[in-house]
Amino acid sequence: AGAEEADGSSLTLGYFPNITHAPALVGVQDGIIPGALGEDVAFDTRIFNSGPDAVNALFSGEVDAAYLGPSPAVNGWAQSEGQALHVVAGAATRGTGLVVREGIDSLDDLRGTTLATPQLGGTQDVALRWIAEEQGWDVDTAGGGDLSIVPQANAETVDAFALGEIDGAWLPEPHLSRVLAEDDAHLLIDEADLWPQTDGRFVTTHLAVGAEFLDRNPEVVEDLLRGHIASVDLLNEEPERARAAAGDHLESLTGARLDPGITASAFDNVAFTVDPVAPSLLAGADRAEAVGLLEPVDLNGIYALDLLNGLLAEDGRERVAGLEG
Amino acid sequence: MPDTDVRDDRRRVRGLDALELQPRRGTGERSAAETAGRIWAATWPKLAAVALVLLAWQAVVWSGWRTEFVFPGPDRVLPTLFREITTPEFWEAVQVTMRRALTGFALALVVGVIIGIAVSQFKPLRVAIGSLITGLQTMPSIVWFPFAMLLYGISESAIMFVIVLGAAPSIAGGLTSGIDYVSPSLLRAGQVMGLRGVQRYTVLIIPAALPMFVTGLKQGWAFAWRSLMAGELLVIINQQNSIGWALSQARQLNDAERLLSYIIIVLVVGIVIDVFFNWADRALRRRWGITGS
Amino acid sequence: MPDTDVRDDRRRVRGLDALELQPRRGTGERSAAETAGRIWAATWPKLAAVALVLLAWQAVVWSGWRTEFVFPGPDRVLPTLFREITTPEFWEAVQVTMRRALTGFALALVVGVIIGIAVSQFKPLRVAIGSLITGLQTMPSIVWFPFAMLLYGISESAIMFVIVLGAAPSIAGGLTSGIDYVSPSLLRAGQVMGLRGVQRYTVLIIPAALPMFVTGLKQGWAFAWRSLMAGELLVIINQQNSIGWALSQARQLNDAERLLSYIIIVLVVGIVIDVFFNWADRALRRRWGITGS
Amino acid sequence: MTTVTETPARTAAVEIQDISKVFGHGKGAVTAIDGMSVTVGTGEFLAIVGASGCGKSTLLSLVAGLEQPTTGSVDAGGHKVAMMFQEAALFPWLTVGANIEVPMKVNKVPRAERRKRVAELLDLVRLTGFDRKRPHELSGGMRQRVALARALAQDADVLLMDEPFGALDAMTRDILHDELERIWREKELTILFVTHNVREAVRLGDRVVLLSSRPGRVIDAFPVEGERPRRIDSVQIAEQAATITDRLREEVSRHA
Amino acid sequence: MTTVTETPARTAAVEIQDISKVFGHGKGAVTAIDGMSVTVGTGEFLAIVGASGCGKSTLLSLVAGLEQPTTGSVDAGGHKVAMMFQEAALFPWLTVGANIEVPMKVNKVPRAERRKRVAELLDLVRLTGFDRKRPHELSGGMRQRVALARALAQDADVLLMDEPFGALDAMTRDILHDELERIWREKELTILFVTHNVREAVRLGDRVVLLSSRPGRVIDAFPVEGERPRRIDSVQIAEQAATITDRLREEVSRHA
Ligand SMILES: Nc1ncnc2c1ncn2[C@@H]1O[C@H](COP(=O)(O)OP(=O)(O)OP(=O)(O)O)[C@@H](O)[C@H]1O
Ligand SMILES: Nc1ncnc2c1ncn2[C@@H]1O[C@H](COP(=O)(O)OP(=O)(O)OP(=O)(O)O)[C@@H](O)[C@H]1O
Ligand SMILES: [Mg+2]
Ligand SMILES: [Mg+2]
Repeated sequence: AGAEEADGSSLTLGYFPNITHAPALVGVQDGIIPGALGEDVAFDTRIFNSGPDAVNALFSGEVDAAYLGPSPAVNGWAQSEGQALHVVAGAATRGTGLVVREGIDSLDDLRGTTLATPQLGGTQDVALRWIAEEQGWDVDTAGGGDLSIVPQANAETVDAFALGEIDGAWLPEPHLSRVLAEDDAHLLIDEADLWPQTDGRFVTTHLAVGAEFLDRNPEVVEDLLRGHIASVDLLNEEPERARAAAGDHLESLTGARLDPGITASAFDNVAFTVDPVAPSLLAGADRAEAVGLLEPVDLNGIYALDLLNGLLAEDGRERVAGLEG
Repeated sequence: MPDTDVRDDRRRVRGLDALELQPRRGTGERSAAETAGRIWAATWPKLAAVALVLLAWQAVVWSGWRTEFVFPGPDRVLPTLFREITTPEFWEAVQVTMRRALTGFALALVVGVIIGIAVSQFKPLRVAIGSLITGLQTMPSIVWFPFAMLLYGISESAIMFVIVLGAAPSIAGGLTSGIDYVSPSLLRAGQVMGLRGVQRYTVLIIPAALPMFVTGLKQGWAFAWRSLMAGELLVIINQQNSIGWALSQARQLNDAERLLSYIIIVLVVGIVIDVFFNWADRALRRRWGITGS
Repeated sequence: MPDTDVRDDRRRVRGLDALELQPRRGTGERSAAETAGRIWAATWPKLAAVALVLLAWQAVVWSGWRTEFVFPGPDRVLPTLFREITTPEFWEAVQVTMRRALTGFALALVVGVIIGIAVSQFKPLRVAIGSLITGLQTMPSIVWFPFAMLLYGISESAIMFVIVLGAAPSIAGGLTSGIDYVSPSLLRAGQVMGLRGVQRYTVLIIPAALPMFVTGLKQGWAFAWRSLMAGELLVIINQQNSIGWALSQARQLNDAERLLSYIIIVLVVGIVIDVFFNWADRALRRRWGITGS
Repeated sequence: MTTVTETPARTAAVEIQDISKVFGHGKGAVTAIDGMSVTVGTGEFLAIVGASGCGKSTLLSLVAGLEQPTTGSVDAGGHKVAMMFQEAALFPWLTVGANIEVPMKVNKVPRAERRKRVAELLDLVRLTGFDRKRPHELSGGMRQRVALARALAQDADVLLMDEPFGALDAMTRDILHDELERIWREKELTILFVTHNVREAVRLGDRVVLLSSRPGRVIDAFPVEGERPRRIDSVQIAEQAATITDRLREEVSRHA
Repeated sequence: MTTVTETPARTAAVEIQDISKVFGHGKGAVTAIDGMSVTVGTGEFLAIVGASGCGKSTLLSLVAGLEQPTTGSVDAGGHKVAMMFQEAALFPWLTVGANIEVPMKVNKVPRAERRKRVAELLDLVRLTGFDRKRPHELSGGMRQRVALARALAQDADVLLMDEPFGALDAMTRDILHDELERIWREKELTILFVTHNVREAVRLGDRVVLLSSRPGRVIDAFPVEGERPRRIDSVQIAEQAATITDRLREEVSRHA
């Protein structure tokens, strides 16, 4: 679906082969999303490995909608000065935390250790730096200071932890469950504990739509949202069946089935909701600013939740809140 | 007459001595035994190498240097490998990847040859973009993807674009070097005979530059393949699995067994292609009268 | 006497004609004007190329083909570039990367030369691992990381390991090809003169193989640099920023302006290195009496 | 400046006027040729002799247009020029037959015709049946003969030959002398023939030009008398050769 | 099967027994040499003549150990063998001086000594002052002379020379004949000397061996009479050369 032909006759959805993208996995596997779009809209998918690639694809109109983590969504919003995309729904919350090796039992023990985060300036990275800041530790972006924070890819982190190269890592699922299962590690901080203001919820995955596509084809986006809501509901109402479907889809994408134990534990740690938990995005951006990683970004307008709220209202459900003011 | 016979016998005996020094030549067609011997000579070192590697690998694993799920031994990897290659999906992936590799390489070949000739022909062009070509070559494929996507969208063409950008410089570079090193006496001979324009290239320059060109092709293949792998791991196109994607997924999931399986597969592909290039190279050298050391 | 003068004059006039055909030789030292002319000839095509590229780029941007945040023009990228290169951090990053590149390449050179000579010397070794070398070359750097980490942890050594694995095969391959194509008549001359062992290599084989070897080095550099970029974007080591890291960050943040800035920087580095290789190549050809076309 | 510009009656095919050739720059410069003028008539067989390194090959290169004179001018009057180099300079990747075909391909000779001429030429140089061999499978003298065949295949008006028979035995050389003379007659070629064998020069040449060394200049020119075909072992040739050799010896010893 | 195994009184330096050499396999096989036996005495100067392509270069390669005979044996009795190839085979990346130094480096001659000998040898081949030039800056004859200097620098007992003076003018060749003869005398070398110039063969050789072509065999051997140093233009040499040339001519025409 090139940018030129955004006439609503087709929709290309991007997502990752990852448990936190389960609404997409289930929705595609069980035909919920294509079903919601109807016969007239050609549905296509693109599977990405990383957020920036997906954002790039949104930028150039290669995909019309994509499931994204908060950092890529914010970056995309900031880089395009608010022109490229809108978040139309939440998809998943929670599912990250700081795992550390045995012997580190309190925050104070972290001093002098080496910890990994998935990406410099990413939500997990910001969370860890935020904690360090609160403790009054001196940390820099190049891995130095009282606490050495090294950004590296999750796969590398898992290996590095197993080899004793690092003392802990702030990881998303399913890497989190994997480390917990395979190494002598324990969860020091569940990220949910950092978000008392949102009842422990914080955004992990969004559904974002290209701004132009949204402008021209609101009805297609509405159908997409319908499918998305159905997928999320399925995940919450029939977890067994939905998880099996997600697992099947993952296997077809990655060629391998994850260890069932790890999958189960990962699913348990993630919660699926259409609420984008807007305050957590705002607070995350504030924290990033506070630790000096992000230029001030005006997130006003990143959410376009009217369609979602309309659908929720149809079902008589509670509205979700965006950023007001 | 008896004297001749004796001499003949003696000659035969000496001939056997000579046989030990080098393959006996000029004795009519080669026998089946000889052919078998040659195949054996070409095979045993490879088999020995494989056996040695497997043994060493297993030994390292048994030594308990690293835990099994970080560094599994052949006892675990080989079954995984076998399981992989017996699925039809695997062969589809191989097919997709090989098709991309070959078309991409063919494209890179055309582009590389045109650029190589143009650069070695026009001096200002060489000064202007000669170094740029190597510059492009040093660019990691990953940075090309945003551009590829801008130009072609997420499509096969985008992957082709990255392959061409990766491989064409090597091919062009090999050709340019080859052309630069064409013996001046052959160039003079060509000039006197009135070779000009296209004919000058087809009859003289390209054949004379072939040895370096083939070396460039080999390098170009390696670049093409690496670029392809980098491209395939970014995104799945048209729901088609591929080797690069499988490799990256194995890595993402820290699935050491599958990762090693796919490494072996990539190695095997690389070796098969190299055997082909070597064959071309040897044929070339035979033609030129340069027998291998 | 007057007759001779007339002839001399005529000769001088004809000499000027000849000058137009080719640089006048044998007329003592070159004048400053000539030197300036040569520098100009070596520079203007490059400047023209840069100007052309910038113009075309800006034109594409002005045409509104893509929005500015996807594909910013030079008017936005050049200031960003300028801002980057005026920070001390940038120069530290360049220093870190160049140090890694050069040490890695030096290491790859040693390993490549040893392997190249060993392979071209021992026939069974060539049969056994010759193709494996190309096989290794086709392996994307990404798959080496788990091994690098297994062997060296998160350290400079891990990056060196990846560079060597990337570059050494090219260097070895270039050397092997070069050795394979040494003219048989020179080899025979060497044999008769009793060149053997190390001396055979230092006096005959290596110099004779130099042209292809240099081509291999150039390719090796490209591989080394690409592997380094891939290595640097995986992890920050010892709190050191680097070009590869900056590149990957720009990509992570979808920051097209910084990405393009760093692409330009990588290109410039590549071009500078290539100029060096070209200089070596030309010196070589002058020695061999092969004057460029 | 002893420039001998003896112009024969016929029209000039190659006009070499007051040329000089300097290799290299500055201190390392070598003046290979200095102030040489020669006029070669159409249909003339000019033999050139001179000490080793006196600039004979350089002269032929200048005539063939492979190098530009530093001063002076060379004018081959638009004639097609073929050259046989001192080294055979065959294309190593082509068979003997294909090598000989190259100039015919340039001249767009049809395929069948090419085949025929290759066979004829190989026959001429006494290498029948060698057309599928590659240069590296030939002996030095054979390669030289293939180069001769290739030069003849070019169908040029002016033929430059740089020691073409140097690597041949006396017998084969005699045969090729006869053949070359015949072709020269039949096709009315103009030939510049460099040789170290003064007898050979007298055997074949209409005129023998003697060059001095470092820098190369024409120091003498000897018109050759005697009806063609001459016999190389004839007394007349021996006598003339002796005269030229004496002159050459004088020149070389003047330099040593 | 006319194998001439004329053994001179002195002990053998090179013993060639009943060798044959076949190039290639199957249908394309070429028998370059078949059933040849020659014994070269220590200190003998053996000249070898034969038609182009008869296997002279191949024979020298076999003696030098560069090729293995298909049958038969070649025994150089442990002597050090130097060879001057038909093509100069200089290392193009080295200067003339460095080229001549190569065999001395092999023999571990000290640096200063090397320099001195290079100057001497260049003087010998009349190329004084050329030591900093590169091969591509030399004329064909000059390259041949550098190759001669390099071969002499090897300090071998047995010297194989493949048409060493083919690209030289008569005068330079005469000088080098004298020099070669002097060195041969002084160092008591054994020399195998291939040439197409029968006079040269008679001028230098103790014995002239005549080879037939395809396959190469020894068909005749002529001991050369006459006190040394002989003059190449002497009547005696001319007569002997005529005899040998006649024999050669007979042989070549028998083949044609
Ligand atoms: N490319 C070159 N660079 C420098 N000097 C050169 C070059 N070519 C030839 N010369 C010099 O020019 C002179 C004449 O060389 P040329 O090859 O013409 O001699 P020649 O008469 O053909 O000798 P020969 O009979 O030995 O072949 C020699 O002194 C040689 O050193
Ligand atoms: N490498 C080879 N492969 C095939 N045939 C060869 C090879 N080398 C030589 N020959 C053949 O062997 C024969 C003898 O060659 P050789 O070079 O010994 O001749 P030669 O006596 O030195 O001739 P010339 O006087 O022309 O140099 C020739 O017929 C040649 O074609
Ligand atoms: Mg010459
Ligand atoms: Mg020979």
